[in-house]
Amino acid sequence: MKPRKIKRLLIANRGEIALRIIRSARVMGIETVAVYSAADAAAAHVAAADDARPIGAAEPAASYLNIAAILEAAHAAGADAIHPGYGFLSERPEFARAVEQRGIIFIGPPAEVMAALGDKVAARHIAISAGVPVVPGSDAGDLEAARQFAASAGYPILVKAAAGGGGRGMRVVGEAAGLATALEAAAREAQAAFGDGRIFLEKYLARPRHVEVQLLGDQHGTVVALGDRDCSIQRRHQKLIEEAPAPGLEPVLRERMAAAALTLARAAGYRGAGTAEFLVDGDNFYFLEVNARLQVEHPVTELIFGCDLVVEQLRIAMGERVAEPPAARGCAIECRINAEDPAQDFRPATGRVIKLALPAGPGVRVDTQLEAGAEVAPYYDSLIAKLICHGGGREQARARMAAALGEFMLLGVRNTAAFVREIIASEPFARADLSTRFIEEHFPRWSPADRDLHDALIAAALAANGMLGGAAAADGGTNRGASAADGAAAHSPWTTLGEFELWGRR
Amino acid sequence: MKPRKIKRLLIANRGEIALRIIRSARVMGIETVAVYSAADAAAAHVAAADDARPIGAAEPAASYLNIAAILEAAHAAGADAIHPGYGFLSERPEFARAVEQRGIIFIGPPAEVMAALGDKVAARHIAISAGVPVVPGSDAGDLEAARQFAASAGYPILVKAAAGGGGRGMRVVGEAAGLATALEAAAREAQAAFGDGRIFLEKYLARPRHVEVQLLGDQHGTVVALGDRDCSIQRRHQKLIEEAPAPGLEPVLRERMAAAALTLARAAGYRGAGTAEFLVDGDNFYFLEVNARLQVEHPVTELIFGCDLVVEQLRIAMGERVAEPPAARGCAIECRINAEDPAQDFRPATGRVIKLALPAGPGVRVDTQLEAGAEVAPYYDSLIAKLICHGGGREQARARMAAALGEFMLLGVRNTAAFVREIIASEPFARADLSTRFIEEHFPRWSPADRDLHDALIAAALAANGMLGGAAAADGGTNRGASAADGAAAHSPWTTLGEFELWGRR
Amino acid sequence: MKLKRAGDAREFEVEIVAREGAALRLRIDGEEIAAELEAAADGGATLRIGGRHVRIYGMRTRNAIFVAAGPAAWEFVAVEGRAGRARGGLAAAEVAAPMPGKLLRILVAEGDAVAAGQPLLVLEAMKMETTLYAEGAAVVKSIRAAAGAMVDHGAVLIEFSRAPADPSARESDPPGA
Amino acid sequence: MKLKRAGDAREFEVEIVAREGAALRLRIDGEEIAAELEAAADGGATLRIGGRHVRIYGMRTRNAIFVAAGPAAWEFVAVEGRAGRARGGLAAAEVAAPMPGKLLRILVAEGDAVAAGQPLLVLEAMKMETTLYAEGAAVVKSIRAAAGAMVDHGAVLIEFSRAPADPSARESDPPGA
Repeated sequence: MKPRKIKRLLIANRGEIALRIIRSARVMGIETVAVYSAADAAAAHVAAADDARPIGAAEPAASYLNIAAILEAAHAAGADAIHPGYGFLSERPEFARAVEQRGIIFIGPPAEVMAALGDKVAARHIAISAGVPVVPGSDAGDLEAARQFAASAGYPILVKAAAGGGGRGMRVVGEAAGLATALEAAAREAQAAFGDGRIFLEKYLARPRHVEVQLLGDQHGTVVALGDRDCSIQRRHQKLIEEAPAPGLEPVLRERMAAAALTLARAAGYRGAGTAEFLVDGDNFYFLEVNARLQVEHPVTELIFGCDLVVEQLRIAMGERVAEPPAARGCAIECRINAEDPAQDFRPATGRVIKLALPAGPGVRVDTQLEAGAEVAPYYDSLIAKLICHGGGREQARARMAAALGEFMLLGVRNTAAFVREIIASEPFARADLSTRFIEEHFPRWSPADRDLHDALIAAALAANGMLGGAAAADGGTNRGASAADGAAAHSPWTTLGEFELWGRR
Repeated sequence: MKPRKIKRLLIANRGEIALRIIRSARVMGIETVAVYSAADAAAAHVAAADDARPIGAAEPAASYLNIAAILEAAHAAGADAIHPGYGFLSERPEFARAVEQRGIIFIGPPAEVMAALGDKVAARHIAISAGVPVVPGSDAGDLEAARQFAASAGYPILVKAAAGGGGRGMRVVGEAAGLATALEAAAREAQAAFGDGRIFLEKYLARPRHVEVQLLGDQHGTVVALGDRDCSIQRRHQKLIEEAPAPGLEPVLRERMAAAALTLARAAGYRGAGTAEFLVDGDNFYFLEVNARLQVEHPVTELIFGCDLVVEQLRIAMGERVAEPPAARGCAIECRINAEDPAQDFRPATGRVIKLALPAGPGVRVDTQLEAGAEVAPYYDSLIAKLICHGGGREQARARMAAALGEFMLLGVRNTAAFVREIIASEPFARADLSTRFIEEHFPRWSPADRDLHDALIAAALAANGMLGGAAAADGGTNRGASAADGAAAHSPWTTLGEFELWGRR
Repeated sequence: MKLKRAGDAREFEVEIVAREGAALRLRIDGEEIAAELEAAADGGATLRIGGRHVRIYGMRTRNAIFVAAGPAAWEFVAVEGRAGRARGGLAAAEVAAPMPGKLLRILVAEGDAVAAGQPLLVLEAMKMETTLYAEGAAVVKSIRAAAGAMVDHGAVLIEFSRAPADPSARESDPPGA
Repeated sequence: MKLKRAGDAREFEVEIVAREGAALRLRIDGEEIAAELEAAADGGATLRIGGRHVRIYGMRTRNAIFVAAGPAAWEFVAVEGRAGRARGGLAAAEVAAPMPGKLLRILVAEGDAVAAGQPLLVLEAMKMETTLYAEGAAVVKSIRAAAGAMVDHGAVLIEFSRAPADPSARESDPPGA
């Protein structure tokens, strides 16, 4: 509880979130220590940190989930604080406890609060005690109890992991016959992803919205809410597109939900940044869970409040007080770009970045670990970039996102950019007809438009004939006095885009 | 005065500002038409626009200053509005007039207002009539009158061009002997840059700050001020670093200056976006000039007000009303990156971009036309990128800018990034000891630190020995199943960074 | 030339008919298309077509042609022609890993007869499970990887022999060859 | 190897002494320096040195070694060694354009004797005027460009002969050769 200055922060994570945390720590004058697996030695978060330590093999269990190796790296690097990011160890109370036991500050809630809230079953009980509505459900994990609950509540039924989030270990079961298989698969996925195979059941709502409230609690007992986010656009329970504020909510509902989130957080003695998730169904809302960490989609809140939530986390950890936020300004939308092939049932994609163009300009933010030459390996989450756009209103934010996606180009790793662009440009999204069924209702089996396929075929034909592409860097050779001659020649692609054929080194 | 919808906007400019305008037009659903000189056929603004038209040879007089060619392009492309950006034709009343005479909307003030305010001598007279203080000066352009004014006011004396801005055609004269040469050189530069060689004289203040007020005026007579900016960090009268709000001003002074700017704008019947520039000397402020266009440094205002000034310009042009701005939030700083070699007396640099890394993340915006392979030609302004950072307070914005400059990397074109980073990191800048003498006082003859030179020599030795560099794109060849083997190999630069030697094509 | 998307059997016929300055004419599956092409500084180009403009970029590697058209990224394989190595015809003879990952479970054994749509293997990549199914009736000739192993993209996991309905061909040529 | 910055006569001696894994030892002008080097995905590397870390990138071309260390970009020339073409020695024999631009004015004529520091030419690039001065006493042998012309980087604009103080050498070898 006493104020402690953080001088050297270890980030127990990888990818865009590690990079994003490093940036905020640097702004606060805090030195940063990256950790990396064998697959990430050349990754952007390693290059960005003041110090970097290897922690094990590529598999998460050997590295980013390896508590002993991370604590050893923290000791060796002289870190006095650890930020867990999201995913990996971010919601493991035993990690938070082990960190604090070493006298190192853990950036997050106390282990016992995390244990109570991070466990979805326990969190439901806290919510019920605090008078916050919850979705009808059962924490019965065995098959027989599950059958009984499902029969009484009626199918479809949602099977969820007690630990963790991000849609992993989650299954919708449409009829009794699929229950056993779903329980087994969900438990296995949850065990693999979170090291905790416990599951529970919930009644499956027909067409709810997913709305969540951002919370910040300090060591002095103050908890504030930083508005809400709508994260209804999901695929297989994974959020794809998020926005703040949640559009079209009745002010009364919005206030009741924020109040419920604050009640819950205070009841649990919450500290740090956290998120209370709700399902909204008409005029009703139901508590889902508290994510006791930074969310992937936290930037949309940052853009409308003009704040830096990682800075807030670090300040809270150093004993500073949180303040009531200013009024939110405008609207922000985030699109996640995943290394998945949307045309092939969102199969995970891997590869090396051949060419990357990122959008920029007013109101556009990109959080990504990608750079030319970066490797997208199969070991980790498929999230490879977040595009976040701000606008004076929702329509401006939406138009800006459509334009930003038009500027995005990533060659070498198949990804969901073209898919999310179609969603952003779609009429249902434009009128904010949001529900967690959005994708299955409007984009059930996506394949690229014929027009896009034709464009791609033209590019492929040009590339195959040596009329397109090549490495810009390999072109910069003489770099001198080239202006006059090249200026004229640049009119014709046929003279400047000469033959380029690459056979690789391997 | 009647509302007119803009459907297709021609941008009579190039570089970062053309790109930036295209982005905002797209957000408003307005189609965009780029124009380009022979040197810019492969430039980013051309690729970004919906349509693109060549307008002439590389020299500005033949293309970006070629009114006939631009009007012809607008006609051929079906543009119903023209945005002039900054520089080039942006403050030429005859251009504004010619555009409107074709029934095309000019994005800017009416030609007659531009003529009155854009002319610094006439603007001084308007200010004097409106009771706004001005620097003691004389609009006498001939040598004898100049000598008389200088003798009475005392040296040093400032020689300035009546037209245009950006420090061109400006000279400080320390003693009577230099007056004739300075008048001649200034007139020649002004003639070349603005097509108008008229000059005037001002008393040279000892250690003033440059502070300016952003204005927006609509067609209905409403003019509002969007706070102020400090642009004191200048070299040869060219702004290098700007920030909003101007730090450390007494609230009373700030209010008086904003009021003076509004008085001036209303007296002149101003419309569109414009900037009133002042010198601040202790508790006094003096009107300098009105820039009747978008300023290079407008993004710092956008970041603290959460607005888009190009969108505002377009709305105003369509007859919409301006509103009082919300309260500003936080602080924003802009660093200009120029293609000049700071170690060789800021000699203009040209070349082709071999490698480019741009900063990103929360609170960071980059406006630039640069991309890998882009050519920086000698024909145009040396401004090649603007880094703009926002923070909750000035110190956070400053720390973020220092970090952002640390992420910036541009190979192939010598530039001022390392120089501005030293300014940002310096103690005088940190305590906001700002004046237009800042550079000559603190960085009179800059050369890179030995430490930086050593780092560079190490990199050069590695590159010369084939141990560093190469084109990432040329590395992406096989792009498949590379993860496991490469993951391990990536530990050692000696295995992955193999021999790379480039002999160019020419 | 004939192109197909990696992992997709559908073939497209694309020919560059003419080019003159920026003007470009192509034929895609018999349909003629006119466009304009402007080189961009980064080695890519801007394609202006039907009132739209699309930034394109392409790179040919040994096995594939990677292209981007706007935010959409594609991977094509030349079915014939100098840059291509035909991949067709053998699809049903084996099951290859569609991505690198961990082979979680093997649901069949050597000698098993499998039916179209029957689950064969479960792979895990990026924390998601992906099940691979049989494309048609066949008999498992050999299983080339063990459960728990990390497998590379394209690694052959199962080889088939002909379906048992044709016993004479058993253990011989794969179906569809 | 010996390196100098383009446009600067000062020479530096840099040697890579040893490397072992990420550990690197170098010698710069006799001073030994230890650092760690980690390859980055983009072909560059991270240099960790004296508690700092710097992102570096380099590319050798025919004439120069371009490097970046953090935001600072440099252009070196190898004074000796396989990648280098010595440029020293002839500096005062001619005046070359330090950048591409427009030759605005020529302030001397052929045959003129010039003194050190005397203005010779005015170039314009990026709308700024740059004056080129004589490095030492010399006589203008020939003027190789006309006022108003666009000149390329490195284009020779003026050739000198020896200073008139040594009449025997007039019209012969340039000084300092």
